[in-house]
Amino acid sequence: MGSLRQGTLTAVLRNVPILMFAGTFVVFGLLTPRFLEYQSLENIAKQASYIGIIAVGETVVLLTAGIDLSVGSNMYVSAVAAGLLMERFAISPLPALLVCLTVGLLFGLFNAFAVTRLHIIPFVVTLATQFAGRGLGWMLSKSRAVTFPQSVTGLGAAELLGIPAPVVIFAVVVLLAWVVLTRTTLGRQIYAVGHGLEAARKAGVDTRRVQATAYIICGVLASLGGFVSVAQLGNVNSGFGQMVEFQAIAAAVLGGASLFGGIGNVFPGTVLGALLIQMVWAGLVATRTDLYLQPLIAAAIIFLAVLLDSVRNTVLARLGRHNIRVEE
Amino acid sequence: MNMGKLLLIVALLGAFGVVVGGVSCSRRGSGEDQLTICFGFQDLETEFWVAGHKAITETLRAKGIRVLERNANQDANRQLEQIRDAIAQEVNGIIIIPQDGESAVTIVGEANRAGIPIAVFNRPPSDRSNPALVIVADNEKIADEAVAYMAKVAREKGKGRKWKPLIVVGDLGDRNAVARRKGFFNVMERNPDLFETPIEVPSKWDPATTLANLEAALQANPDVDFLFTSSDFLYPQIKAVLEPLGKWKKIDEPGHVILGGLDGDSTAYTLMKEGYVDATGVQDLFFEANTIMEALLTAIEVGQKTPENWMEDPGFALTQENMAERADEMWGYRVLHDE
Amino acid sequence: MSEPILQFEHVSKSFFGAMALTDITLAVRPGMVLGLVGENGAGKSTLMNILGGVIASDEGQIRLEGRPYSTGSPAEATRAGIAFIHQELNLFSHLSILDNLFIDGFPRIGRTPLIHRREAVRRAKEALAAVNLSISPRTRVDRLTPGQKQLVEIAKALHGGAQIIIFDEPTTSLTSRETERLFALIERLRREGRTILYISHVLADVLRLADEIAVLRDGKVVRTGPKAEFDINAMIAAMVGRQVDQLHPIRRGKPADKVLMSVAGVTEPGIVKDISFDLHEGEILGLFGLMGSGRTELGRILFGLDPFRSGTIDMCGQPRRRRTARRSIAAGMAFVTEDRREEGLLMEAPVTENMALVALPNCRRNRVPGTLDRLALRRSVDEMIASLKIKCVSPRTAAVKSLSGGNQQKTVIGKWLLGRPMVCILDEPTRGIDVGARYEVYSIINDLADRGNGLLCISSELEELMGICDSLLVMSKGRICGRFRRDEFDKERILAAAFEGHLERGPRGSSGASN
Amino acid sequence: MDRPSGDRPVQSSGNVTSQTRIARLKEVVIGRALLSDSFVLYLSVAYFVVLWVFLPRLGSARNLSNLSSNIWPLLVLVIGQMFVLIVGGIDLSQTSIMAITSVCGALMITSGLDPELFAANPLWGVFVGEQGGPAGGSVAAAPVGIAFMLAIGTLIGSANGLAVARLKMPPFMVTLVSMFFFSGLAICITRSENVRNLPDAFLAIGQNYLGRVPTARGSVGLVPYSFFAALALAVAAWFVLARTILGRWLYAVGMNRRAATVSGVPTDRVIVWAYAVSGFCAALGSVLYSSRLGAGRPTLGENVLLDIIGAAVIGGISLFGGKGKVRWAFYGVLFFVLLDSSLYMLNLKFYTVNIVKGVVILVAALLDVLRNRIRLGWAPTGRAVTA
Repeated sequence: MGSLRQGTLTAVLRNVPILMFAGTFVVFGLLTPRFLEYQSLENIAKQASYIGIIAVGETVVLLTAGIDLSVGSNMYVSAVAAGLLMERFAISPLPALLVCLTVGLLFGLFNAFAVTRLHIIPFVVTLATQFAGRGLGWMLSKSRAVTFPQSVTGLGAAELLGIPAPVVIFAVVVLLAWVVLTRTTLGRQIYAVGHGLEAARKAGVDTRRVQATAYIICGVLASLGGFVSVAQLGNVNSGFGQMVEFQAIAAAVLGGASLFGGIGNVFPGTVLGALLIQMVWAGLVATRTDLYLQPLIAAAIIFLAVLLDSVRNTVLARLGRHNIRVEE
Repeated sequence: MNMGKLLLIVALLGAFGVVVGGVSCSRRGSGEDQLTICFGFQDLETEFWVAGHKAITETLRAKGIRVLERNANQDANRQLEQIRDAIAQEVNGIIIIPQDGESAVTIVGEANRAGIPIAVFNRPPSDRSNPALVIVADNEKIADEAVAYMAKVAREKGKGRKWKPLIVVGDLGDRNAVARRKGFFNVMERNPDLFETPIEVPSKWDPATTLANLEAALQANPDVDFLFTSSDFLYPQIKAVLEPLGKWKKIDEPGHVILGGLDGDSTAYTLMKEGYVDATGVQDLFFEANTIMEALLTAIEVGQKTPENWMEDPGFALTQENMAERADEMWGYRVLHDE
Repeated sequence: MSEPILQFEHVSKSFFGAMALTDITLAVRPGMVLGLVGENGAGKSTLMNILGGVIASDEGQIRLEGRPYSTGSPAEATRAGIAFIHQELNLFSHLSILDNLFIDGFPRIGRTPLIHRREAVRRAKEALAAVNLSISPRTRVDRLTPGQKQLVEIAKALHGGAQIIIFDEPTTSLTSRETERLFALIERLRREGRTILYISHVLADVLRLADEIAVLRDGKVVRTGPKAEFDINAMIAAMVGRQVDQLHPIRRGKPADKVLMSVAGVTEPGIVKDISFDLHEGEILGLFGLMGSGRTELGRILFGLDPFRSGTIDMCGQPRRRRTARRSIAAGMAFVTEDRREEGLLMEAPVTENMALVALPNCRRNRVPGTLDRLALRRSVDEMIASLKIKCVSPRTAAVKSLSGGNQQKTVIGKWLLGRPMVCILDEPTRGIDVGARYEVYSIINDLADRGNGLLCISSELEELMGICDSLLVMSKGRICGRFRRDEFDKERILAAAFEGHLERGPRGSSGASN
Repeated sequence: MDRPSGDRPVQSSGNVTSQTRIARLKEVVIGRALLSDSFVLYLSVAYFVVLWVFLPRLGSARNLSNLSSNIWPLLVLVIGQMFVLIVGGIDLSQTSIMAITSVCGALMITSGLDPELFAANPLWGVFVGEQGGPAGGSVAAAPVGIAFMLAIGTLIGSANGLAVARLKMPPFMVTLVSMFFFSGLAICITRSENVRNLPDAFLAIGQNYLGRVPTARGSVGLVPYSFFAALALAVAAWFVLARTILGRWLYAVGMNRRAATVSGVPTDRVIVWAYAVSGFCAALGSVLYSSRLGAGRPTLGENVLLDIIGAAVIGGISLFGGKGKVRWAFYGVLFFVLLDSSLYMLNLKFYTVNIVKGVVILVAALLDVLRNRIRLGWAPTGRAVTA
């Protein structure tokens, strides 16, 4: 009887992120019925897709107990590189995408090199690459806006089986990341490294390779997210990608990832985190909330989500303590 | 003791010293008596600033003047520090695009105290307590004009029905954005019979935010038929949202959304020419740049230390009506045609 | 007599110029259990770390089946068939048993990088069956008991095809039952022809398991030989370099009648039930129980770290509600925790800093509120270091993590003593420390009691408690199931009390004490 | 068995006997300088001297005066951040605390608001009006305003601390949300307008100097008033950290929160204290920055966050808690400000400045890593050495 109630409580707590998500959706829906339509969900998913893709990469790095502050600069530089090549040499979208991803890869490689070979803490490494990357991007673009041709923006508006292309890409990235994290040795090793670097090394894990892979994945996904964003926006100006690192980290942490590594998941965690943030903003616009109040309300909702999450963890831990005794 | 690592450190330090020394040496090469002007800007987020930056630096360099560029990245304090650094380098004159009017007063004061003539571009100091050369455009007035034309079109087309207006608001931390919003609302208030309550969409001067918020707004209010953007540089995003909804139509096509913006960049010009946009508020960028540069150079030449002169860029609203005669006054037109 | 499977030849290693190992030469034959004993800092772990590829030796070499073997990394050691079961188990507690078993390489589906889940589960079940563990491989490791974790670690070693298995202090966190299971397993492994290197402070265990014993002292092998040549005293003599007569100091004092702490009916559902006892001035009260009996949890509740639902805890006649560690300290309590690393010490801070922590509020300077009387503090810390004989080259600068386990434990005790407590709760005060240091800790406990403090010693080592305590409480399943005075001490009766409840009920148990 | 374990053999340092004594002496000197915890200071000084040779203007009175006026406000912020870093947290909300205190303080003491700009303000007619704020025009305006700002900053800091300590929320998220919220609030209560007409006594703090040196182009201030504010704060911070019980508790909580709780440290209170100090320092920094710019501004300090954390980390304050000294904070700030200023002096393109800054941060961090390796004498492979 008591255990039944406890069971319900546990079930509720375990699903707090989903409930939070649904709750917010319903509240906004009650205020603006139109918000409940399929179309608005699709819009939210579409707009959250690029941040979500980057947040997936960020989650992988956070899982190794690292952090990547350079994703914003990364997406700017790689988008500029691709855009300039398209402007100058009129290359088609696919090679441009490859260029974009290559730049992201290089970014990731550099971060990985500095973290695993030079042993500099990730925060400092990626702070430095954030500065340098932004400067590099400005140097390439002369800080002008780079415009992408119709062939790219067409991709942003394209649909696959009635689902917008950005959402499809987002879903594919999430699926791949989920498979990698839960269904490959590498993925399990990423968790192990985040759980304890020294322990992982003793267990025979090539920790350098694992860490390096995480930064490279993050780098590539940042540039992919950048490209998806560009395909929707049509141009890249000099502030492109600023503050994205905070949004990505916020999405990952809202999804339950720990900044100390080893804890977190891409699905549903990070996906929900990214969608929740986007939904709050969309909801505030849809309900025509006073502009000056919007950031205040958004912050309050996110605060509530984080608070619920921490309450959940405390309560679950306490329930767990009791359960161990009962099992014996 | 690990000699290998120690040597590596020393080598690194040494190499760094050499690089820095080399860079500074090569920089020092340029003549000491050359005229030097510091150009401090707050950022280069939009086409308007990029074009202004280009116009000013290129013109000055063409005249053989050394230009020290300082990007404050939207931080008024950093801008103050940068201008002070420039003063320490004993530049001959300063041009700034200030972050806002209040910090401009302080920065101008710094230059006054050091006796260096200073010119303020596009954003005026919030009062005249410190003398400076100033060129301003009245953002509120220009926005008002552009929106007023759009309202006129609406009244003619609408035949008594009410319109549902939407404004893409800029970063509320930016005073120009606030002034443009105010200009827009002035028109709304003058025509209460014509407009419903406007929908405000925050852009934070960020295309991604604009795209997301505009999409959400149109989802909630699909019947928007009157749209004003606080800056022209957001047109690509507006198009990206309107097109799939079937609302990206030329002026004479059914379902056209009355469109207007402010800045007068090349995108806006193209779109007006193609017939998508009804009106755009234009600041005369090149006029502003040339006027201010000339005023500053004259002051330096005659040895004025704290010149004062407030000049106004009247600006105007370029509309489908006056496009034929006034398009060439639009800087976006000229950027397009110079290239 | 077969060829040695493993030979150390003139292995030396130094840290910061100090020799940790000097010219170690040792041969191990296959299918044998080698007991490796020595005090903390004697070099046992360093030697094993070299073998396990965790660190590299400076000089000398190791031969594996006669071939030179150079250690590069733990992964290489694993490939060479050497498995190292660390004292602090090297498991990822948030991951499943499955993940832990295969973390260095899962079985894959064909040539794809995807994990072949069914195959992995099958193999994991096999591996677990080999150590007689019947749990789903998908269970998360933090849900296991320490004994089960140990078995998982061994399963991992065996599954990796290890021929040489190093056990470093495997029994520290095991219950007696789990220890028995482990020993049976080691016996079986030996019969299967695997070689075991067994490091332990529990000399009786070494004597029971080992075929041969090697004693290390100060980085040198001082004595090797077959088990028959040793008894416990001989081992101790070789370890410390002199004859040691007894393991426990003689208990002279007698508890007084004055009650220092009175516990009545303390209950927290699911944890402890109806705990009542008195602790007297000058009394050493033992608290014995199996792992999971609630002994540590009771300690935490008494000290105010965890809540309890009903009952009272009186200190010196004053009942106390709203308990926190801070209030307990102010009321004169001390709590030496079971886990030094997580709850006892600031591992990165020097000895002096650690020692001062509890006593800080007592060293206020009166003139300026909140400021420290650093001189007084330093003096009392220095005195404590001297009186506890803590060996540390630079107690003001060296991080406490560089000290031996015994000195770390003395630092923890010193920290609490500086707070001048009346009641000390000591949870596993001798865990992971060597014979010499143990004796010193027992002496300190004895002295404290003689000075009129009341002590509550929580331990899973019955011999230890029988050696030092005036009376004993036995806990099982969250209740007190037996009380014994010193003249009533009887190993079998105490153990019977400890197993009470475990014997009556099935392994799954009912919902236990949850209601 | 209790030795730290690493997997690399210590490289024997070559044939020591064959080295000449001079070489050994050199090794000792370099070794000392490198291994001392004032390394960043030496690095900054060396950097300054090397550049000075090529850029004489770097050492000019005016530039030194600039440097000093740039260092102190940042130092104030970094000291505050340090308290939070010591307890193992992070405070991203410092920038928004600056913004909100700046506008609140300014609204309090302004002696006149333009009704055209402020009539839409939610506080108009209630709290502020055409004649300014409640304390506007009064003689005590400056001290009242400063006290008000410091109180608000401390309050917000404490709220952050409570959320972290009591509600057990992750510091990164708490302060990130707090950053969004209070910068939004600052913009909201001023409707984006900057607040002017501040009393002269207030402006003097950020703008005036003690002692002036004449130069070719007007005189140059020597010691800015902000120096005294920063000095007082630094001394107080040093005193708290090194001489008080609270100081010891702060380090203890940062090194091992659980062990600290068991040892009777009031962990929750200590954490709240740390965040409160951070908020207080942010407010003090806000006083200095606002008065230097002569207005209360809702966007104050929007971009200074990474400078704060960067300077702290370069100075050697650990992001993992338990490590930090006021001295180190100063070295970090010195290095950062010097770097910034010298890059402008070099007259590089604005984008090159960013690139060079990134590279220099990396090199400084790398030097720190190498130093640590030498100091420890062995290499923990696969682990990033904490700065």
